[in-house]
Amino acid sequence: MSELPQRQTDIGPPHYSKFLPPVIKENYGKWRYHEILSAGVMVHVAESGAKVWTVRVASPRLVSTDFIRDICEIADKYCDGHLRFTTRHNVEFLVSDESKVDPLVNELKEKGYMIGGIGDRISNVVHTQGWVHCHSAATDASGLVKVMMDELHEYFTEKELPAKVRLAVACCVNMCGAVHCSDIALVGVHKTPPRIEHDKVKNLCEIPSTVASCPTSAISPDPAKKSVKIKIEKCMYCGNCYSVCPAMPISDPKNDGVAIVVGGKVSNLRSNPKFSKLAVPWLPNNPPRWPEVVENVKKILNAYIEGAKKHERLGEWVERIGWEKFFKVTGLPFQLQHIDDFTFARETWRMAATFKW
Amino acid sequence: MSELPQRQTDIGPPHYSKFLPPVIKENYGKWRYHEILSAGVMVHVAESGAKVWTVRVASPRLVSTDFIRDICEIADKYCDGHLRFTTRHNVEFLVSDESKVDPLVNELKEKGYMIGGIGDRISNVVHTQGWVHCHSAATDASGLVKVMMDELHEYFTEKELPAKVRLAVACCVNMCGAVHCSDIALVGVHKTPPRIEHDKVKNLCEIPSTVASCPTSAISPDPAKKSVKIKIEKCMYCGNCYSVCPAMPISDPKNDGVAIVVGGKVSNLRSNPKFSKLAVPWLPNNPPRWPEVVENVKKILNAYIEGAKKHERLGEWVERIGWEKFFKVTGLPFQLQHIDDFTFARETWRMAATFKW
Amino acid sequence: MPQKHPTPLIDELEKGAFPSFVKEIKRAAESSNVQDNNYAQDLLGQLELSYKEKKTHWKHGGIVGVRGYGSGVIGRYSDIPDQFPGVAHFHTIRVNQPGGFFYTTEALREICDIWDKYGSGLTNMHGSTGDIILLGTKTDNLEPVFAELSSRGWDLGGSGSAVRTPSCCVGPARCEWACYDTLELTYQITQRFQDELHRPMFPYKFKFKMAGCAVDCIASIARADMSIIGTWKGNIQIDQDEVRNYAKNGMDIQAEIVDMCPTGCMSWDGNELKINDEDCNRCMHCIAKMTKALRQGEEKGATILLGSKAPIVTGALMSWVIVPFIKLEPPYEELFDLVERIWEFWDEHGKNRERVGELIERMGFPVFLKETGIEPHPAMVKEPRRDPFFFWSEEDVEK
Amino acid sequence: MPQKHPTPLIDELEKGAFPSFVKEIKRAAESSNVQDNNYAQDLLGQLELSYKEKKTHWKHGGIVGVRGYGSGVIGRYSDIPDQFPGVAHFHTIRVNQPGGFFYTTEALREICDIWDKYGSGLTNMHGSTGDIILLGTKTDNLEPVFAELSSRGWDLGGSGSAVRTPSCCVGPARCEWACYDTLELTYQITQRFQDELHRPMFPYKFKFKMAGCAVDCIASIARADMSIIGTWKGNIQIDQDEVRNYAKNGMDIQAEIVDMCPTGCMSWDGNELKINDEDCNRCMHCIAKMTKALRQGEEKGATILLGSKAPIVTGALMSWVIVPFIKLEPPYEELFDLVERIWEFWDEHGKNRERVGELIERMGFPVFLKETGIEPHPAMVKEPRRDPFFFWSEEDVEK
Ligand code: SRM
Ligand code: SRM
Ligand code: SRM
Ligand code: SRM
Ligand code: SF4
Ligand code: SF4
Ligand code: SF4
Ligand code: SF4
Ligand code: SF4
Ligand code: SF4
Ligand code: SF4
Ligand code: SF4
Repeated sequence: MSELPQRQTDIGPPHYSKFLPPVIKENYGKWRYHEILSAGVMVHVAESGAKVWTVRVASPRLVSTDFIRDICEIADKYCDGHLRFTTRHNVEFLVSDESKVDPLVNELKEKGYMIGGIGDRISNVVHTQGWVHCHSAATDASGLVKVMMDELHEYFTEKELPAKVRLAVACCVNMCGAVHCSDIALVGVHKTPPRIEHDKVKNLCEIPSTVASCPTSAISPDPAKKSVKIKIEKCMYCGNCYSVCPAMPISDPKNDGVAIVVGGKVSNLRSNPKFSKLAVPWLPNNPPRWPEVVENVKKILNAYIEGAKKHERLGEWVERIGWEKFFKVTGLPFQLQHIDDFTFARETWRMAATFKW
Repeated sequence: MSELPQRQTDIGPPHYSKFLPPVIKENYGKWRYHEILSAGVMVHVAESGAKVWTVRVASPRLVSTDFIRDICEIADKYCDGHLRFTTRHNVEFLVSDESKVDPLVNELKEKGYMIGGIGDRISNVVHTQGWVHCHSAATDASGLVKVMMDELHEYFTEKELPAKVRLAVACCVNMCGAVHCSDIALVGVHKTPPRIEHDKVKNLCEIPSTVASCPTSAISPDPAKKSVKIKIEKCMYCGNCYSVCPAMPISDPKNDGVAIVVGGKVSNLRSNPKFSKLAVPWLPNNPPRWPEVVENVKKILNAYIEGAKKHERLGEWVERIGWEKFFKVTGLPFQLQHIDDFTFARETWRMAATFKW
Repeated sequence: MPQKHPTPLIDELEKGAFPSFVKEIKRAAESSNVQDNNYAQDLLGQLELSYKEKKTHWKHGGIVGVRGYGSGVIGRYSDIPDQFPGVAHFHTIRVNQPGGFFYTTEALREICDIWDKYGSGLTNMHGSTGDIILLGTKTDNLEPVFAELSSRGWDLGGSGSAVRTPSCCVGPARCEWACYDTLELTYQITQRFQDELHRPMFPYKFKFKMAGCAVDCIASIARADMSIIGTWKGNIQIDQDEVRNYAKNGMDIQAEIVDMCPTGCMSWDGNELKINDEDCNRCMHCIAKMTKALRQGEEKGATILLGSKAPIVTGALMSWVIVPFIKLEPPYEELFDLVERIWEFWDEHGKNRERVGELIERMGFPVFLKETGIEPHPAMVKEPRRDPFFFWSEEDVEK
Repeated sequence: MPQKHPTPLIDELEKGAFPSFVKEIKRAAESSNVQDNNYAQDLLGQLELSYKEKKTHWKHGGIVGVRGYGSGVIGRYSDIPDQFPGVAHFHTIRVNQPGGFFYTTEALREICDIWDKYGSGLTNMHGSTGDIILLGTKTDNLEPVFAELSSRGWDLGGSGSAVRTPSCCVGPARCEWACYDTLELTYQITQRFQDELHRPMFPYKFKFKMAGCAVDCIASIARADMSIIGTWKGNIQIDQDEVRNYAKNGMDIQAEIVDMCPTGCMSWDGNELKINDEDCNRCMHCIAKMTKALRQGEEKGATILLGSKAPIVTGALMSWVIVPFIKLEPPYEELFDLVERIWEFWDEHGKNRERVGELIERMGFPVFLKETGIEPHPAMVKEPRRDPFFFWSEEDVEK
């Protein structure tokens, strides 16, 4: 370690200006409009007339340093050593010279990169750590992303949709992805309460904060055992106690599974941002390819494609036709679990005599 | 008391069929359509071609037996001894013979009855007991109805509105009227916490249920005094404790007043039934004619008349233009009290970047 | 009897166009029909004082009633009986109104006569739950009034933790849109639950309101623990000639009907009105505005909704759908059975002063459905839950 | 290095069209650039086991970090280290990304080189908060990695009860709709709050996300305690020729634009597009769909919203408006001042693990406004409260 350089603290990240391609620096804040040229290529035109072409490729997000070196090599060749990532983890090559666009696209294709994600399509999937890195995961995130996108990749590379469809995956209800406001999203869920490892509680957990962590007040102290106890019928398996107290593992391979939520969005276009709502409460964790999950996602997506108007996001479509119709056209069963019995109960029950048959 | 007849129990009300006018009995369930002929007259036409004319007159609801005798006399003359009341407390004369309609109308006018309330107008005001009969009243209901309707009576007798405008008055937040779902409604409110008459608590009140009655948990037992205490800063003056415990009077002549809520409806036409929302949190109790209240009601009604489309209820108009615009066009000040900090807080805060300047 | 107390403030409320309740009180105070004018006289005096002091002068509660009943009378006492002895007692009697608020003048006069004999001569026609309110008498007169009324076929309405007097819209009696017989059902419910109406034994009050269609002229969705709202299945029946008549007579069908249809399921080409009935949510707008041209679908019934109430304690509730469609024909056993299952649930779990809607909110709508044996249906929700937290049962879990 | 563990299950995830993360792990497991391939090798093995057993094999937590910082590293340990010693420790390092996620290849290679030397050779580009995630190393390597990174101008991001790494949309760098400089503000916020970012001292995490306009390409309204969303005042600028061009090129302006405008404030007669700007709520739909023809109003600024978070514990929150309009130009003192007032409120009242949005919900939005000195404004609510229960202050009451 003798050769270590002098550490610095509190310097913050490098200033972005060091990394901007020249065309962007010159036209910073002065863009005029853009045009989408294909599923993976768009051009932005500045007031000055200057143009920058963007070529977007998919990334699995969990990438090796060699992957990064590969894309750097390409960026050196076509983009004077500049590139960026998107907020959904795609890679964007920024080209200021029109003549380099086609060669870049060709080389990317040759090398097997997946070009697309621009416009009214499915873009990359915001997701989380899963079994690759998290102690809390009820399912694997990267795996679910892969199997979904393997099925849906044509909506990334070519096929157009009524509007953008944002997918997300979170491996537990902490929802480190954007699951709670996505068009279609998967979330790993439990179906059984945590187990209490009484001998470990006193070392690993603070009893009052463990008790306080439970949203349904299912947990109470168990002074005899110097531990806690759970009122099982109150537990809704959220796992928040496990976040606070490692001695309360909740994972249960037989019963952990995947829920599908739909209809969320974050943009303000047309309708307000929306929360996702529960479409399928539970599907089995069936790795490596989760066929039940993929099938249900496709069912929902296809119903949307069939039914939505141009520019209508999935949630907007459902709200137009009504949720009762959503269950009808998708054929998904409506279950007790769909009915809110928690924070938004009042808002979501049908306080009206109107609904569709 | 010797002459008292034999009492009966659990017989229920008389069967309605005893009271139906013949034309109604004959065409019961076989009406085909109706036409509104004027503000106070409509005709219903049966499948059979039979017709019944309805002439509606306003009632103060709090009426003397002599008032009832008066209308009975009229009903005898024109309606073969039949009449009905509406769900909003108007009187309806039902005429089966067209030739009697005009004479009836004329006689009613002569005698000073107010004919109207049919169609897109203001009808009678659903209201409550107030100082005339209730211990809980923060204001008087009948008085408020009277002063409002004195100003608005032309909307009962002639002038048309974009749609029906339903008014209501409740003398306290128990809201025995339909205030919580009315186009424009008044409700008596308090602004100061209850006073505790400690000496009376033990005789009049059950401590646990008094403590439990408080929605904000502001009340706790005061064992020393064998009474209760209130955390003043938590009290939102709902008066529920007083309903349960008479030793906690909350009335406060200086600070009791009237709130105006608007935009509710119960019908399912077009939009779902809606709750009323707070427009003016407090106006002074200024009997006998509450000029501040009347003025604000008119302000709101006029803005509605100005802005609404045909068939649009007040709440539908506000939702179309947005509540921020409502405050702008009415000129009502927006205050901290308008912001929900209770049950519906999440639903009502603006979780969107869109609003109007 | 000349006026006992000067009333300069409330005299102001005799002025103005709208009929005056003060004038009515004065009529009762002066009427020769009324046996004891002191009620109304002292009411005037006490009311004047309330107007002056801006506060009520009624004492809190006081349990009075008629023998064998726990409900139907609201006890009320003046807090300054020395000043106003006429209203020292001023109890109201709730008389169960006839369905649809229809009367013969004979029946009304009968009630007036009884009330003039034993009470203030003041009434509310009607209370906002629907009762005939006889406004103000003393404790000693309660039994006589009841004997007089009940012997003539009238009974008391509800109060306290009981079934409250059911009420309904005018329905089939004079309305073309009634999808079931609101008057008959109201009568049958009232009769069936006489015991529950007169003898409070619930955690809190329970109200029924019957509306013949989604127009809801009885405000059932806002003011009844159980709201029964008529509806239909099948296509809206269109008379195209009448549609064209409306257009001819000046209706802007595009703007007033088609553009206001909440589901966007209508279209109008200037000649023909089309409805995509599959998307219609039966809101009643188009039918109400074009009653000659449009009629409801042919299979009639009702939607049952549960739970509405005023805002105390945690904000108002409107009733929500628990049974999307039910045929409502005598003897209504399916409905009564449902009501009883709901009450059982409420009895078992309800806290004191907890309305059934509040209870379901506290326990969870799914729990309610499970315990009452009602199948979940998408019509019960406007949208599914947003959070990923929900319960499973033993049978859903793999061991 | 050849594969240590057979991985039949996850090998299935090398198949299919979409780029494979399993392939990436294998690359790191085999790469000669990576100094210690055991990390990735054993990750493959443990992941295969998770796929088989359907459960995670990571232990809960474990506090590790670099000297002087309380955040930036997520400690992670295998629960079966004997089987997979390469991932016995497998901590992630969060490196604060540059604004807008722009890089030079030089900078990226530098990071790769450091990571290959001290870590697994695996990364997330990027974490969902925005950091560069260096995925997996052992405790002993944390200080060296940090020394290498920081000496080259990189610093760690946030974790724990601290400011989390702020992030932003591409904004003015490559977007015509940025109403303020999202990259610069992100940089300035990050710099200003370095201490709060590296040394957790809040009740819980606090995230900033900067979106240049209401399109919100950084999902700020759903995923940031403070969401700063660009907007404007003044009329939308219309180039009618370009509007007609869109029409000519096949856009159905009525259906796609006018009918989809949420406020109904647009009209199109086939030749001219009109906007009643007074009614526009600046949703961005029309502008986004007709970027050549429509431009935002000229007075640019932002709306500040507060409070979004994931559903744990009582359901998700989206951020809501607390400042309808603020000009955002360096040195941003007004904004920083506001942030500090908010943190003071949070510090004073917040419970452990209580996000600022949850706190405001618990204490009441009005209380928050009063204590932080923000004036109430109708833009803060979608609608006013429904219940008639609300607080007054001493000064509102007559004594
Ligand atoms: C590159 C990126 C910003 C960045 O800093 O990285 C970006 C870039 C653009 N977005 Fe975005 N958006 C980006 C994430 C988002 C997000 C955030 C997210 O998905 O988590 C959203 C919100 C999604 C949501 O509502 O759930 C988003 C919702 C939009 C929309 C609104 C779509 C809608 O109808 O609701 C537009 C406007 C449009 O498509 O007409 C838009 C438009 C655009 C434009 C056209 C803006 C411009 O003029 O440059 C850019 C290219 C469009 C495209 O990709 O189709 N962008 N865009 C992000 C690309 C992510 C990706 O790899 O796919
Ligand atoms: C007589 C009465 C029923 C009864 O059993 O007594 C009644 C009778 C009719 N109502 Fe009603 N409604 C009656 C209370 C109501 C109520 C209840 C209330 O106000 O508390 C409502 C719900 C109000 C609300 O939504 O807040 C009500 C909302 C309607 C509507 C829906 C208006 C809307 O656009 O939302 C219609 C349809 C229409 O006007 O086109 C309607 C239509 C009708 C029709 C046309 C029905 C018919 O075909 O006979 C009747 C005459 C209309 C009129 O008065 O303009 N009636 N109507 C009630 C008269 C009360 C009064 O004295 O004014
Ligand atoms: C007489 C009447 C008002 C009127 O002038 O018409 C009335 C009068 C009283 N109501 Fe009511 N309520 C009356 C209809 C209502 C309605 C409307 C309805 O039934 O359609 C409501 C709103 C709907 C609901 O049930 O929620 C209503 C909601 C309340 C509440 C709040 C209940 C709740 O759960 O939120 C209370 C408070 C209580 O129960 O302690 C209450 C309590 C009272 C009491 C008994 C006062 C009390 O705290 O004990 C009032 C007696 C006043 C008096 O001295 O005469 N009253 N009350 C109505 C009954 C007349 C009738 O039988 O026809
Ligand atoms: C790495 C990352 C997921 C990813 O794969 O990208 C992540 C990973 C973890 N998150 Fe997260 N969160 C990550 C972004 C998010 C986001 C999205 C965002 O920031 O935009 C959210 C939702 C927004 C929000 O903040 O609410 C999010 C909401 C949570 C929560 C729930 C917080 C809440 O208040 O509801 C927890 C639970 C907790 O704090 O105990 C959590 C906790 C965790 C922990 C630390 C697990 C734990 O319980 O201690 C995870 C560590 C996983 C691991 O072993 O690496 N993470 N977490 C993201 C951070 C990367 C980065 O720095 O760039
Ligand atoms: S969503 Fe849950 S399991 Fe997945 S990374 Fe976040 S905390 Fe871990
Ligand atoms: S899993 Fe959630 S609901 Fe169940 S005991 Fe733990 S914290 Fe409570
Ligand atoms: S609203 Fe309040 S004051 Fe008025 S009658 Fe009902 S309980 Fe009494
Ligand atoms: S008035 Fe309401 S909030 Fe105040 S102490 Fe009584 S019950 Fe509680
Ligand atoms: S609710 Fe329907 S059926 Fe009853 S009176 Fe009103 S419109 Fe007619
Ligand atoms: S009843 Fe309502 S939803 Fe159905 S067609 Fe008529 S207006 Fe549309
Ligand atoms: S949020 Fe607005 S400014 Fe930022 S990239 Fe998206 S469209 Fe452009
Ligand atoms: S920005 Fe939105 S609200 Fe404004 S005119 Fe365009 S579409 Fe309409």
